[in-house]
Amino acid sequence: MATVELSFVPLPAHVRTARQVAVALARRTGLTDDVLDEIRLAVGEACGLALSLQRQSRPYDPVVLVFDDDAGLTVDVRASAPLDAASGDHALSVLAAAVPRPAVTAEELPVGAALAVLAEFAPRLEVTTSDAGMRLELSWPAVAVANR
Amino acid sequence: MATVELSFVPLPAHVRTARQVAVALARRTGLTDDVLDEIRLAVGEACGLALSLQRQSRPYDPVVLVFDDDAGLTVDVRASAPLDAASGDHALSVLAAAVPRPAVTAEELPVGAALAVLAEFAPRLEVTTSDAGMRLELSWPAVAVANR
Amino acid sequence: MDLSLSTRAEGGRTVVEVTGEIDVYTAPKLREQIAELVEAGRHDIVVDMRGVEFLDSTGLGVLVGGLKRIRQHDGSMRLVCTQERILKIFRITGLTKVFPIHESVATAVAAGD
Amino acid sequence: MDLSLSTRAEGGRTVVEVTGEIDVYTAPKLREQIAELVEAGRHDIVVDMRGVEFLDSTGLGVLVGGLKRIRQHDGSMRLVCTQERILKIFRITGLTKVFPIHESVATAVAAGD
Ligand SMILES: Nc1ncnc2c1ncn2[C@@H]1O[C@H](COP(=O)(O)OP(=O)(O)O)[C@@H](O)[C@H]1O
Ligand SMILES: Nc1ncnc2c1ncn2[C@@H]1O[C@H](COP(=O)(O)OP(=O)(O)O)[C@@H](O)[C@H]1O
Repeated sequence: MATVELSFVPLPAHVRTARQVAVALARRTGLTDDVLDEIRLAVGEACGLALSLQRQSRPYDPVVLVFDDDAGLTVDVRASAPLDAASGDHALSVLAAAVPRPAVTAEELPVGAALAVLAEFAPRLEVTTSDAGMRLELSWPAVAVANR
Repeated sequence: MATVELSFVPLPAHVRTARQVAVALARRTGLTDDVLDEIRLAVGEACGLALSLQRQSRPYDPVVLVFDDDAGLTVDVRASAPLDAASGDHALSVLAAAVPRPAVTAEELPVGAALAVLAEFAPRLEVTTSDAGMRLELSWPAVAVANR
Repeated sequence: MDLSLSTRAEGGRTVVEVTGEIDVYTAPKLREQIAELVEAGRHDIVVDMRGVEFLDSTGLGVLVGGLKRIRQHDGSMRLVCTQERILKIFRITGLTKVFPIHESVATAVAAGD
Repeated sequence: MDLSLSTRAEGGRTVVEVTGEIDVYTAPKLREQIAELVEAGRHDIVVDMRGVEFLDSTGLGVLVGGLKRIRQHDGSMRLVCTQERILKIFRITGLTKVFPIHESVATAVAAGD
Protein backbone atom coordinates (compact mmCIF):
# COMPACT_ATOMS: atom_id res chain seq x y z
CA MET A 1 0.00 0.00 0.00
CA ALA A 2 1.29 3.44 -0.89
CA THR A 3 2.03 5.42 2.25
CA VAL A 4 1.70 8.88 0.84
CA GLU A 5 0.78 10.27 -2.56
CA LEU A 6 1.47 13.79 -3.74
CA SER A 7 0.35 15.23 -7.03
CA PHE A 8 0.84 18.74 -8.31
CA VAL A 9 0.34 20.81 -11.43
CA PRO A 10 3.68 21.14 -13.23
CA LEU A 11 4.92 24.39 -11.65
CA PRO A 12 8.51 24.77 -10.43
CA ALA A 13 7.45 25.98 -6.96
CA HIS A 14 5.90 22.60 -6.14
CA VAL A 15 9.17 20.76 -6.64
CA ARG A 16 10.37 22.19 -3.35
CA THR A 17 7.21 20.90 -1.64
CA ALA A 18 7.86 17.46 -3.12
CA ARG A 19 11.42 17.50 -1.75
CA GLN A 20 10.10 18.46 1.68
CA VAL A 21 7.58 15.64 1.72
CA ALA A 22 10.24 13.13 0.66
CA VAL A 23 12.62 14.30 3.37
CA ALA A 24 9.88 14.28 6.03
CA LEU A 25 9.05 10.66 5.22
CA ALA A 26 12.68 9.63 5.04
CA ARG A 27 13.43 11.23 8.39
CA ARG A 28 10.58 9.28 9.93
CA THR A 29 11.98 5.99 8.64
CA GLY A 30 15.17 6.77 10.54
CA LEU A 31 17.45 7.47 7.57
CA THR A 32 20.57 9.46 8.44
CA ASP A 33 21.13 13.12 7.51
CA ASP A 34 23.56 12.14 4.71
CA VAL A 35 20.90 9.97 3.10
CA LEU A 36 18.31 12.73 3.58
CA ASP A 37 20.54 15.00 1.49
CA GLU A 38 20.73 12.38 -1.25
CA ILE A 39 16.97 11.95 -1.23
CA ARG A 40 16.41 15.71 -1.38
CA LEU A 41 18.67 15.97 -4.44
CA ALA A 42 17.48 12.89 -6.31
CA VAL A 43 13.77 13.55 -5.75
CA GLY A 44 14.30 17.15 -6.82
CA GLU A 45 15.95 16.07 -10.07
CA ALA A 46 13.31 13.42 -10.79
CA CYS A 47 10.58 16.03 -10.30
CA GLY A 48 12.46 18.49 -12.49
CA LEU A 49 12.53 15.97 -15.34
CA ALA A 50 8.86 15.05 -14.89
CA LEU A 51 7.94 18.73 -14.81
CA SER A 52 9.83 19.50 -18.03
CA LEU A 53 8.16 16.64 -19.85
CA GLN A 54 4.74 17.49 -18.53
CA ARG A 55 4.95 21.19 -19.33
CA GLN A 56 5.84 20.32 -22.88
CA SER A 57 2.94 18.06 -23.78
CA ARG A 58 0.56 17.70 -20.82
CA PRO A 59 0.70 21.04 -19.00
CA TYR A 60 -2.68 20.50 -17.28
CA ASP A 61 -1.93 17.02 -15.98
CA PRO A 62 -0.33 16.67 -12.58
CA VAL A 63 3.05 15.18 -11.81
CA VAL A 64 2.40 12.34 -9.37
CA LEU A 65 4.69 11.06 -6.61
CA VAL A 66 3.91 7.82 -4.80
CA PHE A 67 5.90 7.24 -1.63
CA ASP A 68 6.28 3.93 0.12
CA ASP A 69 8.19 3.58 3.36
CA ASP A 70 7.61 -0.12 3.99
CA ALA A 71 11.30 -1.05 3.78
CA GLY A 72 13.49 1.99 3.39
CA LEU A 73 11.96 4.57 1.09
CA THR A 74 10.65 4.20 -2.46
CA VAL A 75 9.65 7.26 -4.45
CA ASP A 76 7.82 6.71 -7.71
CA VAL A 77 7.72 9.84 -9.88
CA ARG A 78 5.24 9.83 -12.77
CA ALA A 79 4.48 12.11 -15.67
CA SER A 80 1.76 11.35 -18.21
CA ALA A 81 3.48 12.81 -21.29
CA PRO A 82 3.43 10.03 -23.94
CA LEU A 83 6.84 8.55 -24.83
CA ASP A 84 8.24 5.58 -26.76
CA ALA A 85 7.97 2.39 -24.73
CA ALA A 86 11.30 1.42 -23.17
CA SER A 87 12.81 0.48 -19.84
CA GLY A 88 16.20 0.76 -18.12
CA ASP A 89 18.97 2.57 -20.04
CA HIS A 90 16.81 2.59 -23.16
CA ALA A 91 14.16 4.50 -21.26
CA LEU A 92 16.84 6.92 -20.09
CA SER A 93 17.72 7.81 -23.66
CA VAL A 94 14.06 8.08 -24.67
CA LEU A 95 13.64 10.40 -21.71
CA ALA A 96 16.76 12.43 -22.45
CA ALA A 97 15.57 12.90 -26.03
CA ALA A 98 12.06 13.92 -24.95
CA VAL A 99 12.87 16.54 -22.34
CA PRO A 100 12.87 19.91 -24.07
CA ARG A 101 16.32 21.37 -24.74
CA PRO A 102 17.01 24.87 -23.60
CA ALA A 103 17.26 27.41 -26.39
CA VAL A 104 20.82 28.50 -27.32
CA THR A 105 22.20 29.28 -23.86
CA ALA A 106 21.42 26.07 -21.98
CA GLU A 107 20.12 27.89 -18.98
CA GLU A 108 17.19 25.63 -18.30
CA LEU A 109 17.36 22.05 -17.10
CA PRO A 110 20.57 20.37 -18.22
CA VAL A 111 19.28 16.82 -18.68
CA GLY A 112 22.74 15.30 -18.53
CA ALA A 113 23.39 16.85 -15.14
CA ALA A 114 19.97 15.81 -13.83
CA LEU A 115 20.58 12.20 -14.82
CA ALA A 116 24.10 12.27 -13.36
CA VAL A 117 22.73 13.44 -10.00
CA LEU A 118 19.97 10.81 -10.08
CA ALA A 119 22.42 8.03 -10.90
CA GLU A 120 24.79 9.16 -8.17
CA PHE A 121 22.30 9.58 -5.34
CA ALA A 122 19.57 7.00 -5.88
CA PRO A 123 21.02 3.59 -4.89
CA ARG A 124 18.36 1.98 -7.07
CA LEU A 125 16.83 3.69 -10.09
CA GLU A 126 14.29 2.16 -12.44
CA VAL A 127 13.18 4.03 -15.51
CA THR A 128 10.19 3.10 -17.66
CA THR A 129 8.65 5.02 -20.54
CA SER A 130 5.48 4.22 -22.48
CA ASP A 131 2.64 6.00 -24.20
CA ALA A 132 1.15 6.36 -20.72
CA GLY A 133 4.15 8.46 -19.72
CA MET A 134 7.35 8.27 -17.73
CA ARG A 135 8.01 6.52 -14.47
CA LEU A 136 11.14 7.01 -12.36
CA GLU A 137 11.31 4.70 -9.38
CA LEU A 138 13.97 5.65 -6.86
CA SER A 139 14.65 3.52 -3.81
CA TRP A 140 16.73 3.76 -0.73
CA PRO A 141 16.44 0.24 0.66
CA ALA A 142 16.51 -0.34 4.42
CA VAL A 143 19.63 -2.52 3.90
CA ALA A 144 21.61 0.30 2.31
CA VAL A 145 20.56 2.42 5.26
CA ALA A 146 21.94 -0.01 7.81
CA ASN A 147 25.26 -0.14 5.91
CA ARG A 148 25.96 3.54 6.02
CA MET B 1 -7.95 22.82 -11.17
CA ALA B 2 -6.54 21.50 -7.91
CA THR B 3 -3.02 22.78 -7.42
CA VAL B 4 -1.71 20.05 -5.16
CA GLU B 5 -3.19 16.85 -3.80
CA LEU B 6 -1.82 14.91 -0.87
CA SER B 7 -3.15 11.59 0.34
CA PHE B 8 -1.84 9.46 3.17
CA VAL B 9 -2.71 6.34 5.11
CA PRO B 10 -4.25 7.39 8.43
CA LEU B 11 -1.12 7.49 10.58
CA PRO B 12 -0.43 10.38 12.98
CA ALA B 13 3.06 11.02 11.59
CA HIS B 14 1.63 12.12 8.25
CA VAL B 15 -0.39 14.93 9.80
CA ARG B 16 2.83 16.86 10.28
CA THR B 17 3.65 16.38 6.59
CA ALA B 18 0.19 17.67 5.69
CA ARG B 19 0.76 20.78 7.83
CA GLN B 20 4.10 21.37 6.12
CA VAL B 21 2.60 21.12 2.64
CA ALA B 22 -0.20 23.52 3.60
CA VAL B 23 2.26 26.05 5.00
CA ALA B 24 4.58 25.74 1.99
CA LEU B 25 1.70 26.51 -0.37
CA ALA B 26 0.39 29.33 1.79
CA ARG B 27 3.82 30.92 2.01
CA ARG B 28 4.06 30.86 -1.76
CA THR B 29 0.75 32.68 -2.12
CA GLY B 30 2.25 35.47 -0.02
CA LEU B 31 0.20 34.99 3.15
CA THR B 32 1.74 36.57 6.26
CA ASP B 33 3.38 34.60 9.08
CA ASP B 34 0.35 35.10 11.34
CA VAL B 35 -1.91 33.52 8.76
CA LEU B 36 0.61 30.71 8.23
CA ASP B 37 0.27 29.88 11.94
CA GLU B 38 -3.51 29.75 11.62
CA ILE B 39 -3.28 27.50 8.59
CA ARG B 40 -0.84 25.20 10.35
CA LEU B 41 -3.21 24.83 13.30
CA ALA B 42 -6.48 24.50 11.38
CA VAL B 43 -5.13 22.04 8.81
CA GLY B 44 -3.60 20.00 11.63
CA GLU B 45 -6.93 19.77 13.45
CA ALA B 46 -8.87 18.95 10.28
CA CYS B 47 -6.42 16.13 9.54
CA GLY B 48 -6.64 14.91 13.13
CA LEU B 49 -10.43 14.61 12.83
CA ALA B 50 -10.20 12.89 9.44
CA LEU B 51 -7.58 10.50 10.79
CA SER B 52 -9.70 9.55 13.82
CA LEU B 53 -12.73 8.84 11.64
CA GLN B 54 -10.73 6.90 9.10
CA ARG B 55 -8.88 4.76 11.65
CA GLN B 56 -12.20 3.77 13.14
CA SER B 57 -13.97 2.47 10.07
CA ARG B 58 -11.69 2.74 7.00
CA PRO B 59 -8.14 2.20 8.29
CA TYR B 60 -6.78 1.21 4.88
CA ASP B 61 -8.23 4.15 2.99
CA PRO B 62 -6.19 7.30 2.70
CA VAL B 63 -7.07 10.71 4.07
CA VAL B 64 -7.06 13.07 1.09
CA LEU B 65 -6.18 16.77 1.03
CA VAL B 66 -6.87 18.87 -2.04
CA PHE B 67 -5.18 22.26 -2.07
CA ASP B 68 -6.11 25.12 -4.32
CA ASP B 69 -4.21 28.39 -4.32
CA ASP B 70 -6.12 30.18 -7.04
CA ALA B 71 -7.36 32.98 -4.78
CA GLY B 72 -5.95 32.71 -1.30
CA LEU B 73 -5.74 29.12 -0.13
CA THR B 74 -8.45 26.46 0.02
CA VAL B 75 -7.77 23.15 1.74
CA ASP B 76 -10.28 20.37 1.30
CA VAL B 77 -9.81 17.54 3.79
CA ARG B 78 -11.62 14.27 3.04
CA ALA B 79 -12.15 10.99 4.83
CA SER B 80 -14.15 8.14 3.33
CA ALA B 81 -15.68 6.82 6.57
CA PRO B 82 -19.48 6.67 5.96
CA LEU B 83 -21.57 9.15 7.97
CA ASP B 84 -25.12 10.46 8.03
CA ALA B 85 -25.72 13.00 5.28
CA ALA B 86 -25.66 16.57 6.62
CA SER B 87 -24.04 19.90 5.98
CA GLY B 88 -23.03 22.98 7.97
CA ASP B 89 -23.61 22.85 11.74
CA HIS B 90 -25.61 19.66 11.34
CA ALA B 91 -22.61 18.01 9.77
CA LEU B 92 -20.48 19.26 12.66
CA SER B 93 -22.65 17.39 15.15
CA VAL B 94 -22.73 14.27 12.98
CA LEU B 95 -18.96 14.50 12.87
CA ALA B 96 -18.58 15.16 16.60
CA ALA B 97 -20.75 12.11 17.31
CA ALA B 98 -18.82 9.90 14.90
CA VAL B 99 -15.25 10.61 15.99
CA PRO B 100 -14.30 7.95 18.53
CA ARG B 101 -14.25 9.13 22.15
CA PRO B 102 -11.18 8.49 24.19
CA ALA B 103 -11.59 5.79 26.81
CA VAL B 104 -12.02 7.04 30.39
CA THR B 105 -9.17 9.51 30.61
CA ALA B 106 -9.81 11.66 27.54
CA GLU B 107 -6.20 11.64 26.49
CA GLU B 108 -6.79 11.23 22.80
CA LEU B 109 -8.30 13.77 20.44
CA PRO B 110 -10.69 16.11 22.28
CA VAL B 111 -13.21 16.76 19.53
CA GLY B 112 -14.57 19.89 21.17
CA ALA B 113 -11.13 21.48 21.26
CA ALA B 114 -10.40 20.46 17.66
CA LEU B 115 -13.61 22.09 16.45
CA ALA B 116 -12.96 25.21 18.55
CA VAL B 117 -9.53 25.62 16.94
CA LEU B 118 -10.97 25.04 13.45
CA ALA B 119 -13.74 27.58 14.00
CA GLU B 120 -11.27 30.14 15.36
CA PHE B 121 -8.58 29.86 12.71
CA ALA B 122 -10.32 29.04 9.43
CA PRO B 123 -12.03 32.24 8.22
CA ARG B 124 -14.35 30.05 6.16
CA LEU B 125 -15.24 26.48 7.12
CA GLU B 126 -17.65 24.24 5.25
CA VAL B 127 -18.54 20.84 6.62
CA THR B 128 -20.33 18.11 4.69
CA THR B 129 -20.98 14.52 5.70
CA SER B 130 -22.52 11.72 3.65
CA ASP B 131 -22.22 7.98 3.19
CA ALA B 132 -19.22 8.79 1.01
CA GLY B 133 -17.50 10.31 4.03
CA MET B 134 -16.59 13.63 5.55
CA ARG B 135 -15.44 16.78 3.85
CA LEU B 136 -13.97 19.80 5.64
CA GLU B 137 -13.31 22.73 3.35
CA LEU B 138 -11.18 25.43 4.92
CA SER B 139 -10.42 28.66 3.09
CA TRP B 140 -8.26 31.68 3.62
CA PRO B 141 -9.52 34.01 0.91
CA ALA B 142 -7.14 36.44 -0.78
CA VAL B 143 -9.38 39.30 0.44
CA ALA B 144 -8.97 38.37 4.09
CA VAL B 145 -5.24 38.27 3.45
CA ALA B 146 -5.13 41.81 2.15
CA ASN B 147 -7.03 42.99 5.23
CA ARG B 148 -4.59 41.67 7.76
CA MET C 1 10.73 19.45 14.95
CA ASP C 2 10.20 16.53 17.25
CA LEU C 3 9.11 16.65 20.87
CA SER C 4 11.75 16.52 23.57
CA LEU C 5 11.20 16.18 27.29
CA SER C 6 13.37 16.58 30.35
CA THR C 7 12.36 16.47 34.01
CA ARG C 8 13.95 17.78 37.20
CA ALA C 9 12.95 18.31 40.84
CA GLU C 10 12.60 21.93 41.99
CA GLY C 11 11.20 23.17 45.33
CA GLY C 12 9.33 19.95 46.06
CA ARG C 13 7.73 19.85 42.60
CA THR C 14 8.65 18.19 39.36
CA VAL C 15 9.36 20.43 36.39
CA VAL C 16 8.77 18.86 32.97
CA GLU C 17 10.47 20.93 30.28
CA VAL C 18 8.83 20.41 26.91
CA THR C 19 10.34 21.62 23.62
CA GLY C 20 9.25 21.10 20.02
CA GLU C 21 5.86 20.12 18.64
CA ILE C 22 3.06 18.54 20.69
CA ASP C 23 0.72 17.06 18.11
CA VAL C 24 -1.26 13.96 17.26
CA TYR C 25 2.02 12.13 16.58
CA THR C 26 4.12 13.21 19.56
CA ALA C 27 1.46 13.68 22.26
CA PRO C 28 1.61 10.01 23.39
CA LYS C 29 5.22 10.59 24.46
CA LEU C 30 4.12 13.42 26.77
CA ARG C 31 1.22 11.32 28.07
CA GLU C 32 3.62 8.51 29.02
CA GLN C 33 5.97 10.94 30.73
CA ILE C 34 3.18 12.36 32.88
CA ALA C 35 1.80 8.90 33.65
CA GLU C 36 5.25 7.73 34.77
CA LEU C 37 5.68 10.69 37.08
CA VAL C 38 2.25 10.16 38.64
CA GLU C 39 3.01 6.48 39.21
CA ALA C 40 6.33 7.38 40.80
CA GLY C 41 4.41 9.51 43.30
CA ARG C 42 5.34 12.89 41.81
CA HIS C 43 1.96 14.58 42.10
CA ASP C 44 2.95 18.23 41.86
CA ILE C 45 3.95 18.95 38.33
CA VAL C 46 4.99 22.10 36.53
CA VAL C 47 4.95 21.79 32.72
CA ASP C 48 7.37 24.31 31.25
CA MET C 49 5.98 24.96 27.76
CA ARG C 50 8.10 27.98 26.85
CA GLY C 51 9.93 25.90 24.21
CA VAL C 52 6.78 24.48 22.61
CA GLU C 53 6.52 25.47 18.96
CA PHE C 54 3.23 23.85 18.11
CA LEU C 55 0.32 22.58 20.20
CA ASP C 56 -2.82 20.92 18.89
CA SER C 57 -5.98 19.56 20.50
CA THR C 58 -4.38 16.16 21.06
CA GLY C 59 -1.75 17.88 23.18
CA LEU C 60 -4.50 19.67 25.12
CA GLY C 61 -6.19 16.29 25.63
CA VAL C 62 -3.00 14.86 27.13
CA LEU C 63 -2.63 17.81 29.53
CA VAL C 64 -6.28 17.61 30.62
CA GLY C 65 -6.00 13.83 31.02
CA GLY C 66 -2.84 14.27 33.10
CA LEU C 67 -4.52 16.89 35.27
CA LYS C 68 -7.45 14.55 35.99
CA ARG C 69 -5.13 11.75 36.97
CA ILE C 70 -3.09 14.04 39.23
CA ARG C 71 -6.20 15.38 40.96
CA GLN C 72 -7.11 11.86 41.97
CA HIS C 73 -3.96 12.06 44.09
CA ASP C 74 -4.73 15.60 45.34
CA GLY C 75 -1.82 16.85 43.27
CA SER C 76 -1.44 19.90 41.05
CA MET C 77 -0.48 20.68 37.49
CA ARG C 78 0.72 24.16 36.60
CA LEU C 79 1.82 25.38 33.21
CA VAL C 80 4.53 27.87 32.28
CA CYS C 81 3.77 29.54 28.97
CA THR C 82 4.82 32.91 27.60
CA GLN C 83 4.14 32.66 23.88
CA GLU C 84 1.01 34.47 22.78
CA ARG C 85 0.30 31.98 20.00
CA ILE C 86 0.29 29.03 22.42
CA LEU C 87 -1.68 30.96 25.08
CA LYS C 88 -4.31 31.64 22.44
CA ILE C 89 -4.94 27.90 22.02
CA PHE C 90 -5.66 27.62 25.75
CA ARG C 91 -7.94 30.65 25.63
CA ILE C 92 -10.10 29.63 22.69
CA THR C 93 -10.63 26.15 24.13
CA GLY C 94 -11.54 27.54 27.55
CA LEU C 95 -8.59 25.83 29.22
CA THR C 96 -7.18 29.00 30.80
CA LYS C 97 -9.92 28.39 33.39
CA VAL C 98 -8.73 24.85 33.97
CA PHE C 99 -4.96 25.34 34.24
CA PRO C 100 -3.04 27.89 36.31
CA ILE C 101 -0.69 29.42 33.72
CA HIS C 102 2.51 31.15 34.89
CA GLU C 103 5.11 33.37 33.28
CA SER C 104 8.13 31.66 34.81
CA VAL C 105 9.08 28.35 36.39
CA ALA C 106 10.01 30.22 39.58
CA THR C 107 6.49 31.64 40.11
CA ALA C 108 4.90 28.30 39.18
CA VAL C 109 7.05 26.45 41.72
CA ALA C 110 6.40 29.09 44.41
CA ALA C 111 2.62 29.19 43.86
CA GLY C 112 0.39 27.85 46.66
CA ASP C 113 -2.33 25.34 45.81
CA MET D 1 14.49 28.78 2.19
CA ASP D 2 14.31 31.17 -0.71
CA LEU D 3 17.21 32.44 -2.80
CA SER D 4 18.75 35.77 -1.95
CA LEU D 5 21.35 37.66 -3.91
CA SER D 6 23.59 40.63 -3.26
CA THR D 7 26.34 42.07 -5.42
CA ARG D 8 29.36 44.27 -4.70
CA ALA D 9 32.53 45.38 -6.49
CA GLU D 10 35.82 44.01 -5.15
CA GLY D 11 39.30 44.33 -6.71
CA GLY D 12 37.95 45.10 -10.19
CA ARG D 13 35.55 42.15 -10.14
CA THR D 14 31.93 41.76 -9.18
CA VAL D 15 31.14 39.48 -6.28
CA VAL D 16 27.66 37.93 -6.32
CA GLU D 17 26.81 36.53 -2.90
CA VAL D 18 24.18 33.79 -3.16
CA THR D 19 22.36 32.36 -0.13
CA GLY D 20 19.49 29.85 0.12
CA GLU D 21 18.30 27.31 -2.41
CA ILE D 22 19.13 27.38 -6.11
CA ASP D 23 16.57 25.12 -7.72
CA VAL D 24 14.13 24.85 -10.60
CA TYR D 25 12.00 27.54 -8.96
CA THR D 26 14.63 30.09 -7.91
CA ALA D 27 17.28 29.60 -10.62
CA PRO D 28 15.67 32.14 -13.01
CA LYS D 29 16.37 34.86 -10.41
CA LEU D 30 20.09 34.03 -10.49
CA ARG D 31 20.05 33.89 -14.30
CA GLU D 32 18.57 37.37 -14.47
CA GLN D 33 21.13 38.73 -12.01
CA ILE D 34 24.03 37.36 -14.05
CA ALA D 35 22.49 38.59 -17.34
CA GLU D 36 22.08 42.09 -15.85
CA LEU D 37 25.71 42.22 -14.74
CA VAL D 38 26.96 41.08 -18.14
CA GLU D 39 24.84 43.72 -19.88
CA ALA D 40 26.18 46.35 -17.53
CA GLY D 41 29.69 45.45 -18.68
CA ARG D 42 30.68 43.55 -15.51
CA HIS D 43 32.46 40.65 -17.17
CA ASP D 44 34.56 39.35 -14.28
CA ILE D 45 32.30 37.70 -11.83
CA VAL D 46 32.91 35.81 -8.60
CA VAL D 47 29.90 33.81 -7.39
CA ASP D 48 30.16 33.34 -3.63
CA MET D 49 28.19 30.13 -2.99
CA ARG D 50 29.22 29.54 0.61
CA GLY D 51 25.69 30.29 1.80
CA VAL D 52 23.97 28.00 -0.74
CA GLU D 53 21.97 25.29 0.99
CA PHE D 54 20.71 23.43 -2.02
CA LEU D 55 21.80 23.29 -5.66
CA ASP D 56 20.16 21.29 -8.43
CA SER D 57 20.88 20.79 -12.14
CA THR D 58 18.82 23.84 -13.08
CA GLY D 59 21.18 25.93 -10.96
CA LEU D 60 24.16 24.31 -12.72
CA GLY D 61 22.53 25.14 -16.06
CA VAL D 62 22.27 28.80 -15.07
CA LEU D 63 25.94 28.94 -14.03
CA VAL D 64 27.08 27.23 -17.23
CA GLY D 65 24.87 29.50 -19.32
CA GLY D 66 26.26 32.55 -17.52
CA LEU D 67 29.82 31.36 -18.10
CA LYS D 68 29.19 30.96 -21.83
CA ARG D 69 27.76 34.46 -22.07
CA ILE D 70 30.66 35.93 -20.12
CA ARG D 71 33.23 34.18 -22.30
CA GLN D 72 31.77 35.89 -25.34
CA HIS D 73 33.07 39.05 -23.69
CA ASP D 74 36.44 37.52 -22.73
CA GLY D 75 35.34 37.67 -19.11
CA SER D 76 35.67 35.17 -16.27
CA MET D 77 33.41 33.41 -13.79
CA ARG D 78 34.90 32.01 -10.61
CA LEU D 79 33.04 30.22 -7.84
CA VAL D 80 33.65 30.27 -4.10
CA CYS D 81 32.42 27.09 -2.48
CA THR D 82 33.49 25.35 0.71
CA GLN D 83 30.67 22.92 1.44
CA GLU D 84 31.47 19.34 0.56
CA ARG D 85 27.87 18.55 -0.33
CA ILE D 86 27.72 21.34 -2.89
CA LEU D 87 31.21 20.59 -4.25
CA LYS D 88 30.08 17.01 -4.83
CA ILE D 89 27.37 18.21 -7.24
CA PHE D 90 30.02 19.97 -9.33
CA ARG D 91 32.26 16.90 -9.24
CA ILE D 92 29.70 14.31 -10.32
CA THR D 93 28.53 16.49 -13.21
CA GLY D 94 32.11 17.12 -14.38
CA LEU D 95 31.80 20.87 -13.78
CA THR D 96 34.88 21.12 -11.54
CA LYS D 97 36.75 21.06 -14.87
CA VAL D 98 34.67 23.92 -16.20
CA PHE D 99 34.70 26.32 -13.25
CA PRO D 100 37.65 27.51 -11.17
CA ILE D 101 36.44 26.86 -7.60
CA HIS D 102 38.01 28.77 -4.70
CA GLU D 103 37.93 28.50 -0.92
CA SER D 104 37.53 32.21 -0.26
CA VAL D 105 36.39 35.36 -2.01
CA ALA D 106 39.87 36.85 -1.47
CA THR D 107 41.66 34.11 -3.45
CA ALA D 108 38.98 34.18 -6.15
CA VAL D 109 39.35 37.95 -6.56
CA ALA D 110 43.16 37.73 -6.57
CA ALA D 111 43.33 34.85 -9.10
CA GLY D 112 44.80 35.58 -12.54
CA ASP D 113 42.91 34.52 -15.65
N1 LIG E 1 29.15 17.41 -16.98
C1 LIG E 1 28.12 18.13 -17.36
N2 LIG E 1 26.89 17.71 -17.04
C2 LIG E 1 25.84 18.41 -17.40
N3 LIG E 1 25.88 19.54 -18.08
C3 LIG E 1 27.05 20.00 -18.41
C4 LIG E 1 28.21 19.32 -18.08
N4 LIG E 1 29.23 20.03 -18.53
C5 LIG E 1 28.71 21.07 -19.14
N5 LIG E 1 27.38 21.07 -19.07
C6 LIG E 1 26.50 22.07 -19.69
O1 LIG E 1 25.11 21.98 -19.43
C7 LIG E 1 24.44 22.36 -20.65
C8 LIG E 1 23.18 21.63 -20.99
O2 LIG E 1 23.08 20.36 -20.39
P1 LIG E 1 23.39 18.97 -21.06
O3 LIG E 1 23.85 18.09 -19.96
O4 LIG E 1 24.28 19.15 -22.24
O5 LIG E 1 22.00 18.43 -21.56
P2 LIG E 1 22.01 17.24 -22.58
O6 LIG E 1 23.29 16.51 -22.38
O7 LIG E 1 20.86 16.40 -22.25
O8 LIG E 1 21.94 17.94 -23.89
C9 LIG E 1 25.34 22.10 -21.79
O9 LIG E 1 25.30 23.23 -22.60
C10 LIG E 1 26.66 21.89 -21.18
O10 LIG E 1 27.55 22.90 -21.59
N1 LIG F 1 -12.90 23.97 26.48
C1 LIG F 1 -12.54 22.71 26.26
N2 LIG F 1 -12.42 22.29 25.01
C2 LIG F 1 -12.04 21.06 24.77
N3 LIG F 1 -11.78 20.16 25.68
C3 LIG F 1 -11.90 20.50 26.93
C4 LIG F 1 -12.26 21.80 27.28
N4 LIG F 1 -12.30 21.88 28.60
C5 LIG F 1 -11.98 20.69 29.04
N5 LIG F 1 -11.72 19.84 28.04
C6 LIG F 1 -11.35 18.43 28.19
O1 LIG F 1 -11.04 17.70 27.04
C7 LIG F 1 -11.54 16.38 27.20
C8 LIG F 1 -12.08 15.70 26.01
O2 LIG F 1 -12.48 16.57 24.99
P1 LIG F 1 -13.92 17.07 24.67
O3 LIG F 1 -13.80 18.40 24.09
O4 LIG F 1 -14.80 16.91 25.87
O5 LIG F 1 -14.44 16.11 23.55
P2 LIG F 1 -15.96 16.09 23.25
O6 LIG F 1 -16.50 17.40 23.72
O7 LIG F 1 -16.13 15.91 21.82
O8 LIG F 1 -16.44 14.94 24.08
C9 LIG F 1 -12.67 16.42 28.14
O9 LIG F 1 -12.48 15.38 29.07
C10 LIG F 1 -12.58 17.75 28.77
O10 LIG F 1 -12.36 17.64 30.16
